[in-house]
Amino acid sequence: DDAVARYALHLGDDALILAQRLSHWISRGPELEEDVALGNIALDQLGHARSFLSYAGKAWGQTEDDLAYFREEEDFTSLHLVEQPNGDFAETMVRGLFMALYQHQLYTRLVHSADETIAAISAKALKEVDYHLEHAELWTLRLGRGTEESAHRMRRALDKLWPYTAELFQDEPLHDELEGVAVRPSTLRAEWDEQLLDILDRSELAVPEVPAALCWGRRGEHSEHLGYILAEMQVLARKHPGATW
Amino acid sequence: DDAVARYALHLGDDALILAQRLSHWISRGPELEEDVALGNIALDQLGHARSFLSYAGKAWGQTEDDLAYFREEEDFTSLHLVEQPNGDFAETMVRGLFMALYQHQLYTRLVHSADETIAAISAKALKEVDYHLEHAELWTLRLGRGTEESAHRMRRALDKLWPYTAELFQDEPLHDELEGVAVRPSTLRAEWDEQLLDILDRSELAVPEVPAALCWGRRGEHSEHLGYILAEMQVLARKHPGATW
Amino acid sequence: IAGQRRFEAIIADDSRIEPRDWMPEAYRKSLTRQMSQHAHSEIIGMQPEANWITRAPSLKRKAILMAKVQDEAGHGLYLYSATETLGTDRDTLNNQLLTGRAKYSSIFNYPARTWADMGAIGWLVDGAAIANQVPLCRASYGPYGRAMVRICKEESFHQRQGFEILLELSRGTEAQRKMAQDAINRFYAPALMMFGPSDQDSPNSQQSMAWNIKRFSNDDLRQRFVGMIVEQVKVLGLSLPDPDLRYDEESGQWLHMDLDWDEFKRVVSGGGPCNSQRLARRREAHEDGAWVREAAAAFARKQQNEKNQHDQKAEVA
Amino acid sequence: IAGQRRFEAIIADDSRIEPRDWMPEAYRKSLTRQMSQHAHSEIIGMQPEANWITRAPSLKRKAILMAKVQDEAGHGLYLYSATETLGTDRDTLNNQLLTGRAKYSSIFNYPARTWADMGAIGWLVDGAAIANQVPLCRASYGPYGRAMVRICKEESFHQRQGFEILLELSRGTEAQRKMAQDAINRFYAPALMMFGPSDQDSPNSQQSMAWNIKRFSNDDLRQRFVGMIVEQVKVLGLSLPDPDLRYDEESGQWLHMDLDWDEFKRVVSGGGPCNSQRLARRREAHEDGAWVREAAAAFARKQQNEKNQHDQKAEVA
Repeated sequence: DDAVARYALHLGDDALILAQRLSHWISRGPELEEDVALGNIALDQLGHARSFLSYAGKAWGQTEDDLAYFREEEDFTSLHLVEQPNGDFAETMVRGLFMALYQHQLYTRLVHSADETIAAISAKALKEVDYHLEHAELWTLRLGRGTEESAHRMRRALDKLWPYTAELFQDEPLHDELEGVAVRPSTLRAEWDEQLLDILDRSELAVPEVPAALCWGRRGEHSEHLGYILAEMQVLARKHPGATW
Repeated sequence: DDAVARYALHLGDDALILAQRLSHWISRGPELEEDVALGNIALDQLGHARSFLSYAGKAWGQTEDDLAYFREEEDFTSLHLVEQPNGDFAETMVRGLFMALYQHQLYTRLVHSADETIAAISAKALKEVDYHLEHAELWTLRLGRGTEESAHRMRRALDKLWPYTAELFQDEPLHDELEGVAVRPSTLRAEWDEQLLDILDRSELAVPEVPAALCWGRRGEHSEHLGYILAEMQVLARKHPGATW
Repeated sequence: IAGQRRFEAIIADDSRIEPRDWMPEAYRKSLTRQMSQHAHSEIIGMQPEANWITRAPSLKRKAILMAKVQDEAGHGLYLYSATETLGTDRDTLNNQLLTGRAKYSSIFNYPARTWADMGAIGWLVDGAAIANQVPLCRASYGPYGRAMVRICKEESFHQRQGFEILLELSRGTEAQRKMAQDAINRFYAPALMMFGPSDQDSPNSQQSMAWNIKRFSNDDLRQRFVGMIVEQVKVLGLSLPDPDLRYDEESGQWLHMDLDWDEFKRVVSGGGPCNSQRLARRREAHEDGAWVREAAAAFARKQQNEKNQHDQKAEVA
Repeated sequence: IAGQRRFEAIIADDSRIEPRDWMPEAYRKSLTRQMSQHAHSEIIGMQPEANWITRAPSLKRKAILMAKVQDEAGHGLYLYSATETLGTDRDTLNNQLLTGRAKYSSIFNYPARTWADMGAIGWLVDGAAIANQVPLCRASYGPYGRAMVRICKEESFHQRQGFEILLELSRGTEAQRKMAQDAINRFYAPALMMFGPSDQDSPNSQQSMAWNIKRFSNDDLRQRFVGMIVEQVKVLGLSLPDPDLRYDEESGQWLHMDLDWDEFKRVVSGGGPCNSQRLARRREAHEDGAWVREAAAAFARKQQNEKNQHDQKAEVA
């Protein structure tokens, strides 16, 4: 089913780009334990991406690698938020918190999707995202309440990344076609806001007062970052078209 | 002449990769005047690269763009030093100082090359490298003698980049074939050392005591950085083979 | 009073106010705002184009693009200097930009997503800027007018280069042609909005006209610009994404589609696709450069001290 | 004296020394050096491989590579813990690495230039590491031996994955095959040098053997390794870049080419292609992470204080 495949692509692209970004931390973390932790999260996200992309690809006779390596920028459907640079550790944690809360709620609902494969992948992913959320929450507490510098960096990261959160909850015509299969993003907003507020509150941080950015990653209109991400990710595979690895 | 072309390629590749690295500073400099100054240097280096690559390409029926965009990593002959990341402003200045001193001496000698084209390009380049050297020297003085932090950053940059300077002065079999046309790199070392020592002395900095790195960029054996540089530089041109722009 | 009378006479005479001349506070304030916004636009405007320098598809285009972005830094520098003659220094102006209190042209909050955007920005964005700026060469404030003369010269050069990029793409492969049309589609409406809302919705316009800063209404300038690009797009063999576009013989005007002023307001007030990124980049460059500026200042002080000591010794001797 | 006698008895019995047991200072020092070098090698060894994570040519390979590099961080962590049982804490060990006072395996100072290096590093470098480490599973110091058991298991898994990468390349396109052979050419000699100089030139070897830390001589281990890869390279249909390589029936030994020990010494003492880069990356990660570690520590203190206050209140009540 083409619509289901396109939906799986949304989920897969978010996870893939986030994994690609996070993987850069491996060997660069603030302590070895974080190299391991961020590596774990990256690996989980990559796993989810592979499942969703493989499933999407089935509808079109394509493999996960065809989709990851041989699509052009405008064919990707990732959210602007996952495309944002790692920045400092605070930025990575804020991005991680926003996404973990979002994916957690999304997968919690998708477990009941009428599409069995999506339900099954989501059930597996949910268990792992549990840990991602715990990790992000713990660091938000630590950095928000740690030192003056860490709190300052967290506030800066919140200001910088907040504009990209609105896009997470934008409904697209595709969702109309997938009643019972997909989750309407807009329906996740209230709970996301509530949980975020709770975590930020306990971390002595606040929801920043900056406007939402106009973003349409789902329609293939991406941030200026995606081109660089793909140039790097795809360079080797594209030098050897048709090769296996 | 194939040997002359290969020599022009050395000179062109150094300038091209340095230009590519420097151009990243435009819109990111510590003050607008530096956006302009680093942009100027990048533009000059790109100009030299274009002249040398065009000349090299003539021998092989290739354009400057064929050489810049469609060679593989192992066909590039750039020095490891120019491939090093920009790092902070101190690293960029130290790399700039090392290269400006080197290119200044090299072009000063190449003005008398038996190959007229190389002599002519070098004469033009020399005037511009004069300014690059002045710029690098001024900043070395400012940062070396400025604040404790700036001096610390300069020492760190010197330690980090010094290992790559030995490669600048390595003779290759190619130089044996080009008596009177090329300059034997090893013959530049003494004067380079002397001038560098003088500048560092006046900047209250010292030649670091770290060993030389084993590098063979001229033979196509590059640092781990070059692959990333080329992936970015070549991505668009390679997506549209045969296109004109 | 004498100053005021002199100011009014100069304006009536369509002659020039210079920095030392008396001027009304409102005139000074309005000009400071306009000129610094213009300077900020040049500086922020470097970013979408800098985004393609390292990926430019030919060395020639790379060199042209680098030179262009560098020119924009230069324009920013002139304009900050010109603004400083009104009594506000560059640090203050820069601070207004970094804290989000000052505005800049909203078009730079759209991403430069493909190489063709380098063409569309040059042709449409610089084109609209020139249409706005040519009349400013006669602005009543001398330093502004003179800065504009220099800037307009370089901008027309940039516009031609942008047009050339699109022309080359339009004559290229199918993919290149598509890329060019797509860039025009994305930049057309934002470029038309660069002239600002219709004059009835533009509160400062009338006063600016009275002071001989502004010479034509926003709608007039937009008209003129549309008339120009309608002709040029034919040379490209591409089209403008405007189903309503037609020349109305009766009014002698180009009629174009309604522009989405809600989006415009949203982008101006921080909600464009790239506002956060553009400001963050400026802030990071500023913060990362702090130690460099401090070192340069400390070195300059040391040198001054050494010179003073040397001079004292010379005096004693 | 009783401790000394007990230590000697344990060694004689080929049994295990545990952290609380008495041990000679030289034994402690030698083990601390060896184990921390091993830990540092795991940590620095992450870098050449991390270099290809973002560019891995298939998602499956990307996942495998990520997991591998992560395992290496895990190995580093076990080994630092094991070393800490000898009385030197991790901060001190890390500091020795960052200041260049501690060594790590010199092979990681060579660049990972192509994707095939992921195969060659897995097959040859991990292979040589395993040949070195399997006997260490029986090392007389308990925590070291036990850490080695766990590490060796994962390393064999990594080696097989490396071999698979090369196998896939060797059966692929001409370019892939060439890439694989080139990687083997570059890593062969450095891998053989991982066993260290011949035993007559290796001052610590004898004492290590006497203490039941080391079980076989450097040359013996190298022999065994060469014998193994000679067979495996046939499966790949590729070759080892060693014109002198042959089995000498008489001595029952593999004869290989002379190794360039001058280069080895140069690389060990800081002059490899990537020494500067590898250490700089570790230093930057450490410095950039300082505020994060401080914040975590400050938060932990706050939590402890809150808990103490809470407990006090509970007691009072």
